[in-house]
Amino acid sequence: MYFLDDYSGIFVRYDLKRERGEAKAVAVEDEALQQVIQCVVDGDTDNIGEVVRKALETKDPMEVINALVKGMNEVSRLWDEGVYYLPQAILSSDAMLEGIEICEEKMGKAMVKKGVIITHTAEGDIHDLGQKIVNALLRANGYEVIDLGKDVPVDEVVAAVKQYKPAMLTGTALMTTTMTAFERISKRLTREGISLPFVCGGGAVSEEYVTSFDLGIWGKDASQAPLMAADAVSGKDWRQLREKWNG
Amino acid sequence: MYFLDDYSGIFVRYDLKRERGEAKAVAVEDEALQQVIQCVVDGDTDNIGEVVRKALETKDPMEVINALVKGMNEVSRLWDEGVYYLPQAILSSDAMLEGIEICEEKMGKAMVKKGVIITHTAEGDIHDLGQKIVNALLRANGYEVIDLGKDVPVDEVVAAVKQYKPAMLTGTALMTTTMTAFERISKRLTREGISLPFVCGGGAVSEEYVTSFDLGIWGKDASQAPLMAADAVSGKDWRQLREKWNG
Amino acid sequence: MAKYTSMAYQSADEMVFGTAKYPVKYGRDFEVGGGLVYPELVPHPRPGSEETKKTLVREYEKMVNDVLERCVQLGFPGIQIELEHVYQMTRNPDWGGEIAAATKRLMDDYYQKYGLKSAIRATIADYRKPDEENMRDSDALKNILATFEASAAAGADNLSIESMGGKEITDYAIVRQDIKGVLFGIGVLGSRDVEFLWKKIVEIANKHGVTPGGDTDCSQANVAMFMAGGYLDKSVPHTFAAICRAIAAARTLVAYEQGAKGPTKDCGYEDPIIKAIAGIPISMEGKTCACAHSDLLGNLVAAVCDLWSNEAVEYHDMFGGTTAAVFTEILGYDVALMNTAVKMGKAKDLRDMMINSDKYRDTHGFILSPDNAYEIGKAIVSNSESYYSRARAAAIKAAELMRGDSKLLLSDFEKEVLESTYKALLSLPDKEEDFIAECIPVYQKQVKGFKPSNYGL
Amino acid sequence: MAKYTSMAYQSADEMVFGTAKYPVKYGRDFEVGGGLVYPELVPHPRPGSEETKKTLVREYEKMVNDVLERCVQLGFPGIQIELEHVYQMTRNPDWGGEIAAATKRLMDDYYQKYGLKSAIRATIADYRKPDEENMRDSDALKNILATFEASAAAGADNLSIESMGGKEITDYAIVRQDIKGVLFGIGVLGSRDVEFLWKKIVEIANKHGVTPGGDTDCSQANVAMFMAGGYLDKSVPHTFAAICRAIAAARTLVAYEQGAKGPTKDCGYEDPIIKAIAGIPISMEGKTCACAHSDLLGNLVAAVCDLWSNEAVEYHDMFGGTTAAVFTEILGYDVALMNTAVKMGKAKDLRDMMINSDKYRDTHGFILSPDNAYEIGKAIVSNSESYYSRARAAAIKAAELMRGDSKLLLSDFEKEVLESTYKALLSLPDKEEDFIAECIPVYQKQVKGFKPSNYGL
Ligand SMILES: [Zn+2]
Ligand SMILES: [Zn+2]
Ligand SMILES: [Zn+2]
Repeated sequence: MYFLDDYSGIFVRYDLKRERGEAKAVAVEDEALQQVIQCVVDGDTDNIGEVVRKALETKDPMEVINALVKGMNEVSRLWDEGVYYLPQAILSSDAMLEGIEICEEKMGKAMVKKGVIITHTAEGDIHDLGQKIVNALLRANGYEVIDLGKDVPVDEVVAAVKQYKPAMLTGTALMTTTMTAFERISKRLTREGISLPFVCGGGAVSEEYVTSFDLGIWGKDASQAPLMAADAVSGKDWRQLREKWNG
Repeated sequence: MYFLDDYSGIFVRYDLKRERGEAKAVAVEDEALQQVIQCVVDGDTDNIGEVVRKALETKDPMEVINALVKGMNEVSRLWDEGVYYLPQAILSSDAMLEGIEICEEKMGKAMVKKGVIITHTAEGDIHDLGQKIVNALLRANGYEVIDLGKDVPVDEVVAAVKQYKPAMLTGTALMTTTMTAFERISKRLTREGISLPFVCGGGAVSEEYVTSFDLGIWGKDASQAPLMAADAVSGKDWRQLREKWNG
Repeated sequence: MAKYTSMAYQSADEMVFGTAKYPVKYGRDFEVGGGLVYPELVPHPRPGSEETKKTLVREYEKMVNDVLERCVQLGFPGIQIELEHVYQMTRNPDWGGEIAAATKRLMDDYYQKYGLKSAIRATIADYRKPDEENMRDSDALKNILATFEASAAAGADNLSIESMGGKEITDYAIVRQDIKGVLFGIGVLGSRDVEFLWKKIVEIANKHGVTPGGDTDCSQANVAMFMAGGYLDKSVPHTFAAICRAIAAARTLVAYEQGAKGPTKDCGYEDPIIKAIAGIPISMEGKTCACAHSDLLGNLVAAVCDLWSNEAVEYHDMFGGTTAAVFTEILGYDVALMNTAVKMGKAKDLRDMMINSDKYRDTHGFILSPDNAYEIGKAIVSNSESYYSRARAAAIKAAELMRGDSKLLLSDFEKEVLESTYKALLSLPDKEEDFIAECIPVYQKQVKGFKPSNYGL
Repeated sequence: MAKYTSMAYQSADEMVFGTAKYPVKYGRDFEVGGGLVYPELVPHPRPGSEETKKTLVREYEKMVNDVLERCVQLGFPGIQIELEHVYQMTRNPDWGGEIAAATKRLMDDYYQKYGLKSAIRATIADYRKPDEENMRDSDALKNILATFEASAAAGADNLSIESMGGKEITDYAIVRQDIKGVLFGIGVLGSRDVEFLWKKIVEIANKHGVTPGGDTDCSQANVAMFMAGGYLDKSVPHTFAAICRAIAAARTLVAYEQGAKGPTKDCGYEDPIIKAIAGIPISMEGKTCACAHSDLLGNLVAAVCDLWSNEAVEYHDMFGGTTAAVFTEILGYDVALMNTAVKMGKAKDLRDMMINSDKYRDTHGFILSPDNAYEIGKAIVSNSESYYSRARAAAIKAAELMRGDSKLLLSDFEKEVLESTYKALLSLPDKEEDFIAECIPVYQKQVKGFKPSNYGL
């Protein structure tokens, strides 16, 4: 077996040239809150419980929640800039959600969410990793997620939309022969006079397909989900979302 | 440069194994008509005029025409069976049509055609070889062809259909960005309440596209044109043609 | 269970495309690994065609005919077609059976008329839900086995599957860069599930006199690889994904220990390691599966293949014919080039070109370069005390190879991930029982629906 | 006009992919024929996108971006994109210009950000109608020249065309197996029209400091080849189509005699002959252009290429991304394999594998195998008295090569066609003026609209 020493002309390692943002710490006055932020930025699920409980000894739950959110915002920035990758964001989200749960217990009620989003994986499809990532990112960004799970019949999706009246619905599918359920959902909703952004993505789901039926917006990447949710909650309709995110 | 002697495992010359039909002569009693048939079978455009004129000395023009048609039928069989290729069929068609013209002169009127077919090449498209082959094969099979030529505007096609009331319309296109004219033609005709088989084919024209609009039947190959025309003339509508020839 | 404890090949250099230690013969005069490479074409039905059995069978008939016709048009000596089941084909065993039968009819026809060699792989869909049902006794499992039976009876020559055991854990672990979870999900749970399933598949294959083909860690290692993506992606670190792949080799190997004979499944990128250990013929996919997904080892992955695949292409029209025909053509010429090299006595030259094209392009190509794949194989067979021990050894070896070759350039971030993953691997217990005891409570807490009993634990 | 009278290479064996006697540099750090092969990707807009300038420019922006992004994702060093004009882009010179400008903007961006090398070929649509209008003075011609100007001004690096001169005759002749007509249409009329057009194109290129690229006999020799099709087709005999190709070489050569510098157009299958004579870099298409059309020389045609192309792929989604990205990936790896062979000092080994894959698969591969292509080139330069004499010599040489190699197997029918065509070629007059005098009345009678004045006759 013969190995070259010089690979020029065969490939270029563009990935090494990539600019990389810097991990700046978010500084706050309070030591306890600083630790909360740090735990979220580090995705430190082992210690988040302890530092949140410690902070709650002196701080109002909403103050602690704000610190958690501040940490998560920092993580989003680091991910955007390529300092962090998805796993760092997911771990931070785990940490943050655990912290919020503790705060909510202390408050005796759930914090106010930005809006309700329903997510599901198509009927016949048992690959729900994409949906799980979407769930994590939406929750990390303050949305209430109704998770219908995987292999969800069309009827069930339509019923859930009627029941929860979400700002946005998402569907994930790996296979094209299961994604046809999305079009059926769209038709059922439209027939019942319901109009909301229905973001579809995953595996074999293509922009051409999703934009061929009403309500459909193609989601290229899980990381778009919170931004799309923000648009939906702000009152943009599905046509406006499609105009912005597709084409 | 290094050349192998043995190509087994790399490719198999399936074309050499192909069965080949045999060129049987069609025998008729009359010597003069036999020569007419032979000229058509041979695609002999140099001598067809002479032998047809000779036959007309003793035969009725319709008898000669029947001999010409008999020769062409033999050619179709030979092409089907792989003895002949397209050029042989085209040359025979040239010979036959030249012969018919002479007979028609003698009769003082045109022979009765099986039906009228309009052909055209799409607007913006100057590649009309496919159409020319279709024309030749349709004429060789006894159809009257209204040849609108190439780069034909939608309006002109629609107007011609209204004027000539053909049994079938064909459209040829090499480019997908010109074939979109076919859909516009279909819409215009449908809106005016005209229904006829509209066979579209050539270069980039796909079955998926053609069967996506009303009237459209996808033509895979020029050699199908006479058979489709026969169906259209026999009264089959576009849905029946599509059912038979596509899918 | 009996485990491989030695390598099928004396050295990596002995391995080359087209030839396997243990060739497989089946189908219509079709031999895999016997000296020549054949294409394996995987057509995928259009959305909507799954509506009824009739429409789906019709769709397959058209696709299969396009593939076979293109082979004859261009003089390709033979082809394998994979019927990679969409959900509906396995959910309804008679659908899968009827499609296999229709495919066989067409293949018989082309074989008689032209002598075109051919074979059918039926890849049954594993649609068990690890976190919702009993993996070892569910309706899904019953249908899966019934569809294996129906396919074998109807004419499938090779029975394969992309099994899902452990996916509930790896789905959780991959996106958290949790190497312990990956090792548990793929290395332990995956291996145990492969063992469970393949005992049954081999039994069915033997009963019908067809060939038990192979498995692939598609649902886990490919998830890591696809998410890792290209140079610009920032989902899963590439060094981490490469280590997941090494672990997958130890898992997929179990199918062959249970009696599968290959050719392996195309999307098992771990297969060069499998071939080095087990000597069975392998199907691979690389540049010509760009229709299905992108990868950073488009040429290298062909270096020791026996079948060369497009992975999956949805049936549509292109200018040059249907996608099924188009990708048959590209694969067929790729393969013709390899077979020409064989005939010229230059197969190893071409193999080395393929390797050098991608060995240092990225981590996956690096660890699957035959020399490194061979080393990982050795780590596996030398640590055969348990599924866990060999999976961990494969992971450690992959990490060490990446750490030890200065020609493999890594960004600072990738280096950090590699170092932390390596350290985590070293810190894990040596014994499988200790590892399992440590993992069960952790993942029962973290992964909703995880049931150790699904894996006999 | 001055004609080539000698070969650029001493022997066929001197020729290999990636290197041309006279490399061309342009674009963003892009060199063709300088030692490495690059991919040339040709994206085709979806039907409907041609509706307005805005929608078409947007379509191109998306396609071009997908191509460039995929290159960076996978580490491809550079790429050429061909803007192969749909009718509307040439009909409206500002459309073509604006699309070139948009492409350049994106390429500049990727070059700055990542150092990705790149170049633009603008291929203007020749939509003159030889049988309906004045080929040397029509609105179509004016638009064509204006679009060359607009493209050059906007950033096209290479100006190319698929010119149509003589097509009215060859359309008639090819489907009648009339070799005299083909020789007249391609060899005489085609050559004269190329001369006429390329004087003007070279002038425009020089004025803007861009490179006059090349022409191709797509509209004639490719019609014969595509109609000849595969082993099962029975439209145009394969031996006849191969002879048409040899004639096309004598015709396309005229562009380089007028000052075109290459790289040639991808669909000019006659280009290996051109390279042997003129030493300019060539773009070729083979197996990876199956998306556009099928051919029987998928590997061989890469043997001496300098750019490697997909010919045309309509923009759609596949599982692995858009078709533009998918075919960039396949081409990119094909090219990586070639460049690896170069770096390993094994380029000629890989070249010979490509050749042996297809030399005897069919007639087109046979005559374009570099050894035979070189012989046809010699016949051309040794018979340079007239366009006619060299085209006829090329045809006779191609026929003789096919008649003289017992390894090229032919069916009885193909043999008969070859013999009758060869005889017909030998029986033609030696002098161009005699040949022209013989042809004009025949084809004026037989081909409606044929006007000798279109060709200065
Ligand atoms: Zn797979
Ligand atoms: Zn597969
Ligand atoms: Zn072309």
